[in-house]
Amino acid sequence: MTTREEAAKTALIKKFGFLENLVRIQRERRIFIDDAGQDFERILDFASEDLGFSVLCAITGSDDGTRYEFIYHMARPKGDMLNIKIYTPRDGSRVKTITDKFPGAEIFERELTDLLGVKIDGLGEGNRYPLSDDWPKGEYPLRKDWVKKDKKPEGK
Amino acid sequence: MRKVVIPIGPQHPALKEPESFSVTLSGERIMAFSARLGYNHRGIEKACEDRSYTQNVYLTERICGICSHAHSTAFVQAVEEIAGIKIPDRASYIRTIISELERIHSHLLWLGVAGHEIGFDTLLMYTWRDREIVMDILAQITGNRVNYGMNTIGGVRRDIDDEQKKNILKAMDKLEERTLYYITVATSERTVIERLSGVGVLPHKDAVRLGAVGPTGRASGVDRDTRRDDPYAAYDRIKFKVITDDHCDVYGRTLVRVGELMEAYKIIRQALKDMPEGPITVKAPRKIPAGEAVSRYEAPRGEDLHYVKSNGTEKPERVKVRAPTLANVQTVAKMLEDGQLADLPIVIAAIDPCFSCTDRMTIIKHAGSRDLGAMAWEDLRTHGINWYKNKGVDFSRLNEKLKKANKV
Amino acid sequence: MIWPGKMLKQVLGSIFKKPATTRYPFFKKESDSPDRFRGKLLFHPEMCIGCKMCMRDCPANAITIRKIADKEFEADIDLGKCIYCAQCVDICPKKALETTKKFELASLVRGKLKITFKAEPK
Amino acid sequence: MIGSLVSIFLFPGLMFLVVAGLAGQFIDRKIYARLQNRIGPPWYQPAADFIKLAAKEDIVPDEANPGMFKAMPIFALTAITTSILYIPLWKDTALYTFKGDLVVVLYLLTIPTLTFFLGGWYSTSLYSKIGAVRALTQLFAYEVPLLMSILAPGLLANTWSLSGISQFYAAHPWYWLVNIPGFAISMVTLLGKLEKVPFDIPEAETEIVAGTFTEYSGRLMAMFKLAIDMEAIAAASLLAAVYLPFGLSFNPVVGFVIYLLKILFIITAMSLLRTLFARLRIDQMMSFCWRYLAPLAFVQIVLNLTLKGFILR
Repeated sequence: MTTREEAAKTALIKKFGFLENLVRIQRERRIFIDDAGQDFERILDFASEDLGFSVLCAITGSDDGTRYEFIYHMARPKGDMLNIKIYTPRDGSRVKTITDKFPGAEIFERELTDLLGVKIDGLGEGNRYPLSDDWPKGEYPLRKDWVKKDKKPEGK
Repeated sequence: MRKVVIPIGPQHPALKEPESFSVTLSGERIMAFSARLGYNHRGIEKACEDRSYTQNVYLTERICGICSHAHSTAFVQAVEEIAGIKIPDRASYIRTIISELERIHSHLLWLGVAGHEIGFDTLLMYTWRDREIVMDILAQITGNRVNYGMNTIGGVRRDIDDEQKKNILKAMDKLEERTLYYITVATSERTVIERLSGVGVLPHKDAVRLGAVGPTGRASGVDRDTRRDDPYAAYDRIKFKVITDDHCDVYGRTLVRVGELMEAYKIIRQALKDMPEGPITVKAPRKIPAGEAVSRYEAPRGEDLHYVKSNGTEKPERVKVRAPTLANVQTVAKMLEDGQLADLPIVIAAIDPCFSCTDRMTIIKHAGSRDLGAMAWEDLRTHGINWYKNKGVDFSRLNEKLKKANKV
Repeated sequence: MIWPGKMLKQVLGSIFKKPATTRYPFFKKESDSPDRFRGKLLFHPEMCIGCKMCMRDCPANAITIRKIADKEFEADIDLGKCIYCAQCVDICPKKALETTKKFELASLVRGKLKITFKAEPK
Repeated sequence: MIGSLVSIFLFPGLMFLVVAGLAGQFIDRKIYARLQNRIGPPWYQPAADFIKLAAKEDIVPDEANPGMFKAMPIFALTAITTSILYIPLWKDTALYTFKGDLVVVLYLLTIPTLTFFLGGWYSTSLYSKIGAVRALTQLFAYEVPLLMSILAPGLLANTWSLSGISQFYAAHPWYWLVNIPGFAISMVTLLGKLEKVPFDIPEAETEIVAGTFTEYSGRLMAMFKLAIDMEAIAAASLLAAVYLPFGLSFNPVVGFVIYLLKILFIITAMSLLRTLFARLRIDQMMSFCWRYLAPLAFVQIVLNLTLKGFILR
């Protein structure tokens, strides 16, 4: 572990006391915040503005069976990555958009809407991505309880 | 003047893959631009969840045909990180060499496509002829021209022997000479400069704001390169320059790409020289312990990011792929602001879009029965047969033949 | 002023060069199938021990090993599904599978893509 | 009567033009391929393409004006076939000639471009319309330098009849050397007329699919393609008659061979030119034609007038 990661960890804990046991340095250049909770937006602002994690690489959404997990992969231009996780319950899942700070996040958020069926507050109208326009309503492929319905017949 | 909206795609000669853009024109000038992505969605992320890790290496490799090594390496790296596998030195050098060979073939391909988009087919034919050199080398080392199948969890599958080493070095010399020639052409052929410079401008500020990656970002002065910033494989032991440029236009992107070609030759020579002897693979468990990892890789088109989460079984819990084009495609609208229709193909091509990487999932359900007055496939077929029948050409015997053959 | 036509010399030189393209189906280059080429699979029934590792690892579920008698196995390979990654060749503990250099496998009839390697009667 | 019909439909009219057009297309494609280090098509490829296209169904878009849509390819073919009758090919007189036929031939050769415009416009597809407008815009760019540079030799010969020009240069050998700058300008503008790289803007496939021809298919498309090939031959014949007026006094067979060599030279030069450049944008094409070609053509006219005024008095 080099000092850069330690410094970022210390700064995060200093600013947000409850992160004490939630910040994890997995390896060189990889920092995880395991649950940012309610303070997610403030942590995101702090990380991107004060700590220099200014590049949004991607947003991963996944379903672990009981709740949805969102990981915001933030990177410093010089290589360190901060992965901020937040969780929402499976029923009536809502997340606030971050497109006002990161305009490039739009496509990742649309992907979450399409594949996980998450409501993104503040995301404007637009083309859907990546599913087709005639994709049936209420089918969200990345949910764990989603099953493929009409499988292509084998061989023919 | 009246505005018209013209569709570019899903099928259009300028696009090599199906993707749909709609462009609002006033005369030749572009007033608005919007993209509809997703035509290449194949469900790979979902499919990864019910395949074993070994199978997934080959599945991720097929996310994209051009940067296949990029995706499989990124995936394998993440899995190795979770399992705590340290791959042998020789394997990481071989991964580096293949990844640079892939960059060479991808950039040469791009140069040809760029030539074609501006109507300079001679450049296309010449660069693709020279690209055959690197394709042959790749086929020699890995056994295939694309989808190399080189990676496996815990190392690489094939070694590079001395004769191949010699062949690679010979090919590098030849390609270096050719690349120098293309640099002269790109920087001193009047018609090429006219078509490239000042076109598709992406100012530094916007490149940072929209998160442009790879050569697209570097041509706008964004000094980011995963190979240097977050080294993987053997890149931490290799000296190379990160090429940046401040032209901010398509011309700049061309210069960055040809510059990277020159760097790639140096990297390969260096890697071949430094490559240690030893094994090329270590044994990997079939069951990967629970954990998660983010892996980054500098693909020819920019940073490729894989996130893998495991749950202690043979199959991953979640695989997330962020291909470089997804980060870059949002810059196109900015580049086309106030542009001309004639520049549209080259501007789209200049981010070197790879839409199959971007989309990853297809429709498993049959397309809905929207009747837009279009003909269904069967109707079209019947219509075609009848039309030829009226002309006196009858294919029904051919059908019988085919039926017979089908029964056999 | 930069004059156009920079490629003139190279272009004129091409007339005296051998064309880089070939008349493919009539003439084939040697580099089309190098030594490590992964083409159509070949199965040796006599070497198979029926561990079915190949079936387990095949990313495309293209191979099926069937037991027909004691220690006798047959393999069905669907060339339409096979992605020619040769993982089965690598994983096979007895080297019962190998790749060949055959790559022109297209067929108008889907049935022809399914091949069966029969065990020779002992 | 029969003689006229033979010359209109067989030689040197329609049949000859069709054969020469297909041969010209083959030579162009073969040379283009060889310059790009490719093998290129076999000799029967253009004919095979034509037959294949002609065997396909003609699809007329619902929205299109069927009359105009179908008539345009025929108009293009007719205009080109007519024009060849006024051009002296291997003798110093053409089949038909009258005073001022040079201008008529030039206008007949403009008609194909107009038919591309109208055909594209009446097919009502967006790509076709953009292509049609581009074709017309381009016409305004290249037509002026082309006209000026082709009229210049006529000014020197003091006649605007093609046969007259041939006779003048036959009588005054070596004077044609004066017109070489004009020949170069005409070659470049001819690329625009025939819509070839770097001036293939109206049918730039990566931008607007096939431009004016997007909606055309089957026989109509075959006719348009043939018209373009024939136009290449007719225009090359015109250039040969105006700028390369030598070797006309031999017997017909030798004269015909010399004529074919001239056409071959012009087609080869065009193939070479289209190998070398990237496609220009329409605005770049306009400024190139008006800024460089038109003044140069004007210089040629001034040169010829001066020569005529002082030396040939």
